[in-house]
This record gives sequence, structure tokens and C-alpha cells, in this order.
Amino acid sequence: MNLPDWWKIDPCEPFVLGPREFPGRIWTASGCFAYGLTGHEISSRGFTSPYEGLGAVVSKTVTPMARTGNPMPRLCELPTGALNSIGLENVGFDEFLASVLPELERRGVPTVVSLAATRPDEFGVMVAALQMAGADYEHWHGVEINLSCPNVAEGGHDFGRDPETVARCVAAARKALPDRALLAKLTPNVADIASLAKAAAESGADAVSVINTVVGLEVDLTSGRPVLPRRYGGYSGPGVLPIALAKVDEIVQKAGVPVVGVGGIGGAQDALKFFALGAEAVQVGTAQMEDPFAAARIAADLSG
Amino acid sequence: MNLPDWWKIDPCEPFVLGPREFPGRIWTASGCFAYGLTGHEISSRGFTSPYEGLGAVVSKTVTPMARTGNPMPRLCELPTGALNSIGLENVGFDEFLASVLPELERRGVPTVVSLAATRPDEFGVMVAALQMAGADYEHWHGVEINLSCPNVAEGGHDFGRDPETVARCVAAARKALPDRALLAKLTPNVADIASLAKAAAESGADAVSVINTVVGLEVDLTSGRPVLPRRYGGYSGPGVLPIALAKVDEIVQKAGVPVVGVGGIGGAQDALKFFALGAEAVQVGTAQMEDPFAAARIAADLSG
Amino acid sequence: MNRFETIPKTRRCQAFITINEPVSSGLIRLEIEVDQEMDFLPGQFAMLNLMGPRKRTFGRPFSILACSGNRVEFLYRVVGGGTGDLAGLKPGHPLTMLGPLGTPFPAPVPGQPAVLLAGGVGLPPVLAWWHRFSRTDDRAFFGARDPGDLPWDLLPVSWDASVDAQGETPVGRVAWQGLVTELAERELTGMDLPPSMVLACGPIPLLEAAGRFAEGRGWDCFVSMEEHMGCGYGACKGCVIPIRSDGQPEAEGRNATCCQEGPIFRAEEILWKQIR
Amino acid sequence: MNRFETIPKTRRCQAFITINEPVSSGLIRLEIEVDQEMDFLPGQFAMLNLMGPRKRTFGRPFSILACSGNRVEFLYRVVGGGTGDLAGLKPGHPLTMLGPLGTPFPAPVPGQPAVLLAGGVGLPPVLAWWHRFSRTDDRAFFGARDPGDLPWDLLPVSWDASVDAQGETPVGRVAWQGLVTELAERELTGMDLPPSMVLACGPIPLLEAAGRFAEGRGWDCFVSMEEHMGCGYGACKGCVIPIRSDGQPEAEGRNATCCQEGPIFRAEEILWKQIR
Ligand SMILES: Cc1cc2nc3c(=O)[nH]c(=O)nc-3n(C[C@H](O)[C@H](O)[C@H](O)COP(=O)(O)OP(=O)(O)OC[C@H]3O[C@@H](n4cnc5c(N)ncnc54)[C@H](O)[C@@H]3O)c2cc1C
Ligand SMILES: Cc1cc2nc3c(=O)[nH]c(=O)nc-3n(C[C@H](O)[C@H](O)[C@H](O)COP(=O)(O)OP(=O)(O)OC[C@H]3O[C@@H](n4cnc5c(N)ncnc54)[C@H](O)[C@@H]3O)c2cc1C
Ligand SMILES: Cc1cc2nc3c(=O)[nH]c(=O)nc-3n(C[C@H](O)[C@H](O)[C@H](O)COP(=O)(O)O)c2cc1C
Ligand SMILES: Cc1cc2nc3c(=O)[nH]c(=O)nc-3n(C[C@H](O)[C@H](O)[C@H](O)COP(=O)(O)O)c2cc1C
Ligand code: FES
Ligand code: FES
Repeated sequence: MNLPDWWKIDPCEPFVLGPREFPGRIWTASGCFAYGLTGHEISSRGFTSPYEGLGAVVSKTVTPMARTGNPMPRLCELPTGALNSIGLENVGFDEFLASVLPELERRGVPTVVSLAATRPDEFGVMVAALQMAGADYEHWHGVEINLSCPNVAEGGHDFGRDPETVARCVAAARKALPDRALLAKLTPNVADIASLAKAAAESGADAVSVINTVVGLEVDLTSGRPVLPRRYGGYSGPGVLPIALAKVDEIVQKAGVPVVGVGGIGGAQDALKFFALGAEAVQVGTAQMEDPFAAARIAADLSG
Repeated sequence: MNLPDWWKIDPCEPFVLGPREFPGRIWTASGCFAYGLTGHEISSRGFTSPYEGLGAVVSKTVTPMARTGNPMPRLCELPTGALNSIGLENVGFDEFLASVLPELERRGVPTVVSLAATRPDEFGVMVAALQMAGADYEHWHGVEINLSCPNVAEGGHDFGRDPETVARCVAAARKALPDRALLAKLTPNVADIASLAKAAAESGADAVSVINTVVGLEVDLTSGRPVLPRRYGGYSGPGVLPIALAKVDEIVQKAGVPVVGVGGIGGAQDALKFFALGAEAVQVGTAQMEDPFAAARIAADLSG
Repeated sequence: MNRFETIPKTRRCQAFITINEPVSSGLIRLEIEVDQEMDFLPGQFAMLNLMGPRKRTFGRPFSILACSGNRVEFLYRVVGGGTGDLAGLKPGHPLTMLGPLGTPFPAPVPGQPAVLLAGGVGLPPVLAWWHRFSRTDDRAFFGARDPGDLPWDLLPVSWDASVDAQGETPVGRVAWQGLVTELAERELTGMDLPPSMVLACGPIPLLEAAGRFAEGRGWDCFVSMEEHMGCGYGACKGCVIPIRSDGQPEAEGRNATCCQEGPIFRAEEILWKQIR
Repeated sequence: MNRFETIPKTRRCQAFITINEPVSSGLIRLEIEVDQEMDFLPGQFAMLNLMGPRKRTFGRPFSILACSGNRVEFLYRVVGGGTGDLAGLKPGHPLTMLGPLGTPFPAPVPGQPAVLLAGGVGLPPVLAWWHRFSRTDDRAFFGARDPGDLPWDLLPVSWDASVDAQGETPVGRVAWQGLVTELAERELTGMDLPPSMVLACGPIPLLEAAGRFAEGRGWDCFVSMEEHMGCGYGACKGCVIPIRSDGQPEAEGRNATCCQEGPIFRAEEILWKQIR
């Protein structure tokens, strides 16, 4: 690949984010590569595994209790990406700690653990338990707190759209997480994302992950009704790239907070756009579903 | 075209919106068909003109004073649509009243006049002048107040993101507009568009036009800098369709306000999706730029 | 479920079309050449996606019919945009393949005859099992819309065919009119069969009927389930099927990924009432 | 600007490619068949867009080289995604055309010879003017990168050619090394020409030089401007060119739409310093 002149870094070299050194800058996004354990048996020409060159796998968001998620269909393909309404189906935090995290460590997968909760103090409790269980883990690099699931109906309140709530969640997590990186994943469905980023950074986040999915809807023409049972879904893929770039830029320009860019990355050129705006690292979501090697290919392409 | 069973209306039949009967439900969107006068000399097989079957042309937004707009480049094509940063270039309200509106009337173009201002009371002044000048006009059906230009920097304040400002603008316009339709065009770049719609309706808007463009950014890979001189542009086209559908649905479901749907409509099927969610009419923007007959074709396809 | 010693490794391949031709009024045979040697077990599938401007956000799942060396074969029906695009392409067109994926049908158990039931595009995994494993006492039944929809050249002569509506059949071959499960019922009832194993693939009503058919006899039944898929390899939780969690009452089922824990399930595991 | 009595009607057409073949190392000749009879005036352009999965948000502007009945001809160079896609297509591929659009070069004025200057893909409008209007005392100069880039078969023998770098030329034809405006300067200086009119199309530096060349002699000069376009028919204000507003000082220019008020402008109108 022809790399532009201004591109000087090797995204497969270690870099420091908060208290932690990550093995690289190309990550997979939460929810699009399971817990980081489904890719080990897959091969592709030129790669030993889908993990080659990855800086981190952000595991599927886990919640304090297991969740069965939303009714089917949960996915809706669009010409410009996809809508999802998985509904945070997950094994629950305890099971994750007991079975998943040890396996990630055993396999040496660089991991960022994604957590969601419905009250700020729950983040503190989960992170504290994680800190205990994973104290000696080498490959667990940090926590991403998911403040932005647009498709989980929680009595309609807009969790994560308010800077004060963001601050409280981040502060609770930070207190319990002395030596791993803390990221706050923000929703793009707000008027002023820079103020959310500022609130997160001021409360101790080392970086913000931007963006989670955009609220979207698709109509089934035959029935005239929304395709997804919950009407709305989270829009991701190529169609959200310009939105993600704008949100990242707003944060870099107005809040000066370190950013991990995510949204619409399908190839090395898309990733470069985030780096051009100042992102520290990037995450690959939807593209990783179609091709388990999407992030690995980007890492290879960008290391020249 | 195969039309679904639930589709019962003829979009080329007159329908009532507020105090006014419009000749049809398929309109062109503001800024994508100039002032509505550039299409008269164009022909296409099967159509007498691009105006055939149109319910209204929403004219390019005019401001109290003429504006030269933003520096070039002002457009950036994307795989999923486009970014624009025209910067509201327009001839100014006085010139519009003196030369453009009479010509629209003379040619019998069903017209909605789009207005923007920087203070609520300016809307009142402009609408009053319009009401005087156009008192006898038959083809002038209403006013759309543009509360949502994300690409005009006005000291950074978020004009049109606040329900109270929306209410004040709408109220000022309504007072001066007794017998034509009043529409408020809302920005999608907010967390809660339903409350904006509610504010607009409670202050006298007959409907809301949803959505204006979404804030987006594109990076030029060679330079590593944003393509548009003002960094951000307004994202439109196929990539915003799921977002527009979600915003329209939120308003219909939560605020029960009549909606004119706009965003990402490229063909009859896209338009049907808005009607399925309850839209009264739709507007065609970006697609009208590539094909001056885009809206006319949709009107023809949907009248069966 | 009977486990194989080794499940073939999943590969992400570049590929191109070598054959893309109708074999009946509704079925198209697709052969592709992939960039690695491949293997599969009957019942497994692959995600296919086009390269170039027709590439979709997600691949499309197709059961693997056959595979030898670098060649992989499928049978498909045009149902929407993705399969429509595919049908319009000529040999040489590039695509990507991720596969084999998912769980296979069980291997044959000595002394336990197999009854194979397939409907429409449910043919490939069942036919693949037949070609790999079938023994003289195994029986197969295949249902289609009408005789024109039956890919006669691919169907072993010993198979029994059923159709929804009659029409012309090739010389020497017949199709019975009715549901494929009714045909199996008719053919097998009264025969003194040892406990058998039913393997089925096709529309949901066929699978549910296959389950009832087996249950009535106390036989094992394995069905190949279909769900809309995003990733095909267990990464997205987009393709879940409600199944009975072990030892739990039916209402307390759990979600299984169709792509990873399936597509082959024991019929009795499935919570049929919760399937759309 | 000299006005024509009637400007041909703009049409939105379905079309398909009939010819798409290189005529030099850098130029491709495109002929399309449209669904209506077409006419145009030299200097006018059309917006072309592909149909099918390669359709772009916006069409791409191309000057019309020739037109007869339902056939329209263009010359283009591959510079990016849209032209790259176009170059890969075979006759039969469907596209859409909106045209003719914009202002034409002026018609010839009796007693006023024309000096035509073109560079690279600036050839079509100038060549179209030549074929439609040229008289014996008109002169034309065409510049390209090297002789291989010159579409010799299309160039009238009376034209003078210049190149940035030398190379082989066809038997009996020559190319002078240097800028095309320098060539014109060299050829015309010292000749006792009546007041002439300069028509130019090509890169901005060529157009600006053409303007200076004409200004120094007190001649009229018309240039064909390029800007990125969205609609091509004056609907979007996306393609503006800063021009002198009549009677205003230079700083107070106004924006003219390149697609509707242009692409042909008087060189002296353009505020060159404000052009990117
Ligand atoms: C494990 C498995 C094996 C399959 N094997 C075969 C096979 O061998 N031959 C064959 O013809 N078909 C098979 N199918 C069905 C096939 O995947 C669909 O027909 C195909 O995805 C339709 O794509 P489309 O773009 O044409 O349809 P569209 O309806 O336009 O697709 C829209 C979306 O719906 C999904 N979708 C639509 N129908 C189905 C379906 N029946 N099952 C799953 N997803 C669907 C598509 O994947 C896509 O995401 C299989 C499905 C599964 C899950
Ligand atoms: C009035 C006019 C007449 C033209 N006539 C010809 C001609 O006869 N032959 C020819 O080869 N070219 C001509 N051009 C230039 C041609 O339009 C561009 O080369 C073409 O748009 C490039 O498209 P792309 O997708 O390959 O490039 P990309 O760079 O991938 O396109 C990205 C965007 O930039 C725009 N763009 C890129 N370069 C130009 C340019 N030079 N001018 C305007 N827009 C540009 C494209 O339209 C598109 O919107 C003309 C331009 C104008 C304005
Ligand atoms: C199927 C699916 C599931 C997702 N699940 C999660 C999740 O559990 N937690 C989370 O923070 N983000 C989740 N996301 C959002 C992605 O991590 C990412 O922020 C978003 O999809 C935008 O990136 P993309 O365009 O590269 O997919 C999910 C996205 C998809 C498509
Ligand atoms: C080039 C361009 C100019 C626009 N100018 C205006 C404008 O002046 N006033 C306005 O209210 N909206 C303007 N819009 C927004 C459109 O009217 C429309 O709301 C938006 O583009 C989404 O619809 P679409 O996806 O169909 O284009 C403009 C859009 C484009 C692409
Ligand atoms: S399709 Fe993604 S988990 Fe099955
Ligand atoms: S390209 Fe739209 S006004 Fe010129």
C-alpha cells in the first residue's frame, strides 16, 4: 500500500496510553469480535491468526448480570452499513471473570475489558473485582466503560448523554483501577460530544473511544413496519465514517482529550483518517464481522 | 413499480397541511434545486419538466442579507453520500422578494420559501415582508424556517439545538403568517429531536421538516487534513437515510407532530419508508442534484 | 451430538467463480476456486461475499455441498439482493469465502440407519452427508415445489422425491405429490426399522415435522437451522436460536448462536414455539 | 460574451457506451448513445454518471467533443475513482447523461481571427469549436506532456503542437518543446494580425497565461474554467468561481457558478488570485 508522507508511526509498535503500554494501535471494537476467543482457529493466507499485529481486542460488553438480549432479528444489513439491536446479550460479569478473562490471558490476547452498568457505582464494584481477579494478568491492559448503548431500553433515560453521569461513572471506575488504562466509550447521539469527553478526562479517563453506534431505523417495505422489533438499532459501518471523523475531530480540537477512533473503518485508508486527526489508536467493528482478519490486515498495511 | 399493499394514497393528489392545500407530497429539499428556477429548460423522456408531479419546491435558504458563502471546495463526494459546506450563499432576502418569488409565481412553481436568520425576531420581520409581497400569490404555499445549518459558524452558538430558541423563532414567524403553512426544519445533531419538534408545534408550526444534514468530516489522505476548509460539512445522501428515518419516527412516536421527511431519499422505495412511519410529505435533496428529475420520478412511481 | 475427532480449520479465502449454472428451475450450482486447500464436514457452511462494488456489509451463509482440493461447491436459490447479484455473475468473478463454519451433522452410527429429509435449498448438507457416509440401509427423501425444481442430475436414484405440484419428470423417475415428511411417513411406516437417526434440512415446518416424526418413534433427530447472520463465526450474537438449557423448564431457554453452536441442532433442543 | 440565438435544450438521458478506447497514452475517447437526439455548442459540457453499483453521488463533468443524432463524444483522462471506473468499462455499459450544460465559447466574429489554445484534456471544447467554426485565418495550438500523449489522429494537420518532453512523433508531424502559450507567442509575434479572439481550455496556469497573452495585445480572451461540481445545472452553488462584479474593485468580486454562468468566462472577469 502507498502510505502518505505524513504517516511516520508503526501501529504495531508498543505505545503508552495512560498507565499502560499497549502492543499496538489497531484494535478490534467491542461486540464485533465476541470476547476475543472465536478467532483462534481461523487461518488466512499471509497471517498466522486474526490476532496478528493487533494492539488490543475490546471484549464484548459485559453487564453485572447475564443478559439474553433482544428478540430476533437483531441485525439489518443496509447499503451503507448495518443496524444492530443485539441488546447487550452477554454471559454476565461473574462468568466473564471466571471463564473468559483467564482464557484470554492464557492465549495471550491483549485485552481491553468492556463493561456496562446502569448505575455509576456498579462500575466501581465491577472494576474492583476485575482488579482483584486480574491483578497478575499480563495481557489485560485496561477497561472500556460503555456509556452509550442506544439499543438497550432502560426506562428511557439517556444514560451517558449527560456529562455529569459520565463523570460519575468514570470516577467510580478510575478509583478502582490504578494501573490499567481506563477508556470511556461515548455515544455520538448528542449535540456536544466534546463536553462528554472533557468530563470523562477530568474524572480520570485516559482516553475516550469514539464513536459507538448512531441511532438508526430501517423500514420493511412489505409490512410498512420497522425491521427491528425494538424499532431502532445502532447504525455502524461505512455510512458512519464521516460522522465518527467529525466527532473525533471535535474532541481533539475542543477538548484536547486522547481519542481511540472507531466507526466505519473498513481498511487502512479509513484508519489513517483517524490518525490524521490525532487519534492514538483505532478500533475495527463491523468490518471485523465480515472478515475476521480486517483489523490484522489494516495493521499489516499500515506498518508499511 | 410494485407498490406495497399498505400504500393507499396518491402523492400527486392535493393534501392539506396547516392552513394550506399543497398540490402533492413529493417535494424538493432546500439548497438542492436552487431557487426552483434552474430546471425549466431540462427535458427527459416521459416528463414534460422536472416539476411534473411535484408538491412543492423548497427554495434555497435566504438570509436577511446576501451571503457569499464558504470558500471552495464546498462539496466532497463520499462513497455513502456527500458533505457540503456551501455556507448559505444566497442573493439575500430583498433580492429574493424582488426577483425570485415573482418568477416562481409566474411560472406556477408550488413554492415553500426557506428562511434563515440569526435572531428569532428577524424571522418575524422577514415573514411579515413576505406576507405583504406575496399576499396575492397562488403558488406560494408556505415558509420553512431553517433552524439547523451546521456549517455556518455563528460564533459557535448552537442555533436551533435548544427547544426554547426554536419556540421563539417559530412563534415570531407564525404571528406574521396567518394563511400559509409554517414548517420548522430541524437539525439531527441533537440528543432529543422530539422535544425540538414539540416546541415547534406548540409555538405554531404546522409541521417539522426532518432532517437537515448531519455533521460530518472527510480527511484528504495526501495532506492528512480535512478536505473542507471549515473542517466540518453537512452529510447528506444514502448514508443518512437510516438516521433520518429514526429521527422522523422519534418525532411521530414521542411528539405526534406532523413531519415532512427528508434525508437520503434516492428513489420511490426510500420515500415509502418515510410514509410508512407517518410522514405527511417528503423532500428530495442530494438525489435531485445528480438527477433533476429525481423527485418527479418518485412522484410518478408512487402514483402507481 | 456425535463429535468428530477433528473439525476442519476455518479459512478466510479469496476465491473466484468457476461454475455458476442452473441445475433446476430454482436451484443454481456454484463452484468456486479458493486460495487454499479446503475440507469440510457435511452440515457445515461458508459465508460468501462478492468483491468489488457489489460487496455487502455481511457475507451470506450457504451450506457446503462438496469440496475437493481448492474447489468448493454450493447450491443456491435466488431470494433477494445478494443471491440475485450472485446469479448474474460469470466465471472469473472474484469473491471471498469464510469457511467451513459451524457444527456438522453427526457421523453415521453403526447399526443405526439414517433417514435423510431435505426440502428445497436444504438439499446441500443432506446430499453431502449422503455422498460421504451413506450405507445401503440409509433412506433419503427430498421435496421440491414441482418436478422442474428438482435437480434430477444431482439426486441419487435411490432417493425418493416429493413435490407440491405435479409436472413432467425425466424418463424413469417419479415424484410423489405431498409433503416430504408425509412421503417418509408413508414409506417407512410398517417397515421394521431398527432405531434410526433423522437428519433434516429445509424450511422450519419441515424441520419441526421431522422432529415430531423422530420423536414419535423415539429416534434421534438432527436439524439444520437457518437464521440471519452477520459474522458466521460467533463474533456478533446476531443469529441466535432459542434452545432448551439443560435441565431447565422450556420457558427458561437460552440463546444459542446458529453459526457457532449450530447450524446443526438436536430437534428436541429447539424451542420451536419461540422461533419466528 | 457573444450570445447564440438559441442554446440547445438540456436533456437528462439514459445512455450506453458505444466506444471507450485510448487515442493517446493519456486520453481516452468515449462515445455514448443517448435516448434522445442531442445538440450542443462548443464549450458546453455534460455530467456523466455510471448506472449500477458504481453509480456515484455526483456525475462528472466532461466537455462535449462532438455530437450527432443520438451519439455524443468525449475525450477524458483517468485522474481518480470516477474516471478510473469509466476506463474499465466495455461498450454496452449503461450510464446517465445530463447535458448539454453551461455557456459555450462565442461564435466566430467576422474579421476577427481566432487563436485557439488547449492543453491536455482541455482539447475537446477547443477542437469542437474548430470543427464547427474554423476559418482559414484561425490558428490552433495544443500542448501535451509528450508526443505519445498527443492524439495525433484527432488533431487537424494545421494545428501546432507543443510538448513538455520530446519523444517520437508520427512521420511528417512535429511537436515543439515548451509551453503551448510560448509556442503561440513565438508563432504569432511579429505577424501582422488583426485584433483576434483567444479561446483557451486547459490547466489554470495555461488559462491565466492565455489571458495575459490576449491582454498584452488588447484582444478578447475566453477561457473554459474547471471546478468541482455537484449538480452541473446551477442547483447547488457548489462550483463557484470568484469573478469581478461589474464596476466593482477587485476585492469585492462575486461568486459565479462555473456550471451555469460558465464554464466559459472572459479571462479578464476571473479573479485569478482567488483561485485555489
Ligand atoms: C447455515 C445456513 C445455510 C444456508 N445454506 C443455503 C444453501 O445452501 N443454499 C441457499 O440457497 N441458501 C442457503 N441459506 C440461506 C441463504 O443464506 C439466504 O438465502 C441468503 O442469505 C439470502 O441472501 P439475499 O441477499 O439474496 O437475501 P435478502 O433477503 O436480500 O438478504 C437480506 C439479509 O437477510 C439474510 N437472509 C435472507 N434470507 C435468509 C435465510 N433464509 N437464512 C439466513 N439469512 C437470510 C441475508 O443473509 C441478509 O443478511 C442458508 C442459510 C443458513 C443460515
Ligand atoms: C466544465 C468541465 C469540463 C471538463 N471536461 C473534461 C474533459 O473533457 N475531459 C476530462 O478528462 N476531464 C474533464 N474535466 C475534468 C473532469 O471532470 C475530472 O477529471 C473528473 O471529474 C474526475 O473525476 P474522478 O472521479 O476520476 O476524480 P476524483 O478526484 O476521484 O473525484 C473526486 C471529486 O472531485 C471532482 N474532480 C476531480 N478533478 C476534477 C477536475 N479537474 N475538475 C472538476 N472536478 C474534479 C470530481 O468530479 C469528484 O466530485 C472537466 C471538468 C469541468 C468542470
Ligand atoms: C453487532 C454489533 C455489536 C456491538 N456491540 C457492542 C458492545 O457490546 N459494546 C460496545 O461498546 N459497542 C458495541 N458495538 C459498537 C461497536 O463497537 C462500534 O463502536 C460501532 O459499531 C462503530 O464501529 P464500526 O462502524 O467499525 O462497526 C457493536 C456493534 C455491532 C455492529
Ligand atoms: C448542497 C446542499 C445544499 C443545501 N442547502 C440547504 C439550505 O440552504 N437550507 C436547508 O434548509 N437545507 C439545505 N440542505 C439540506 C437539504 O435540504 C437536506 O435537508 C439534506 O441534504 C438531507 O437530505 P438529502 O439526503 O436528500 O440530501 C442542503 C443540502 C445540500 C446537499
Ligand atoms: S452470525 Fe455472528 S454470532 Fe452468528
Ligand atoms: S455544480 Fe451545482 S451549482 Fe454548479
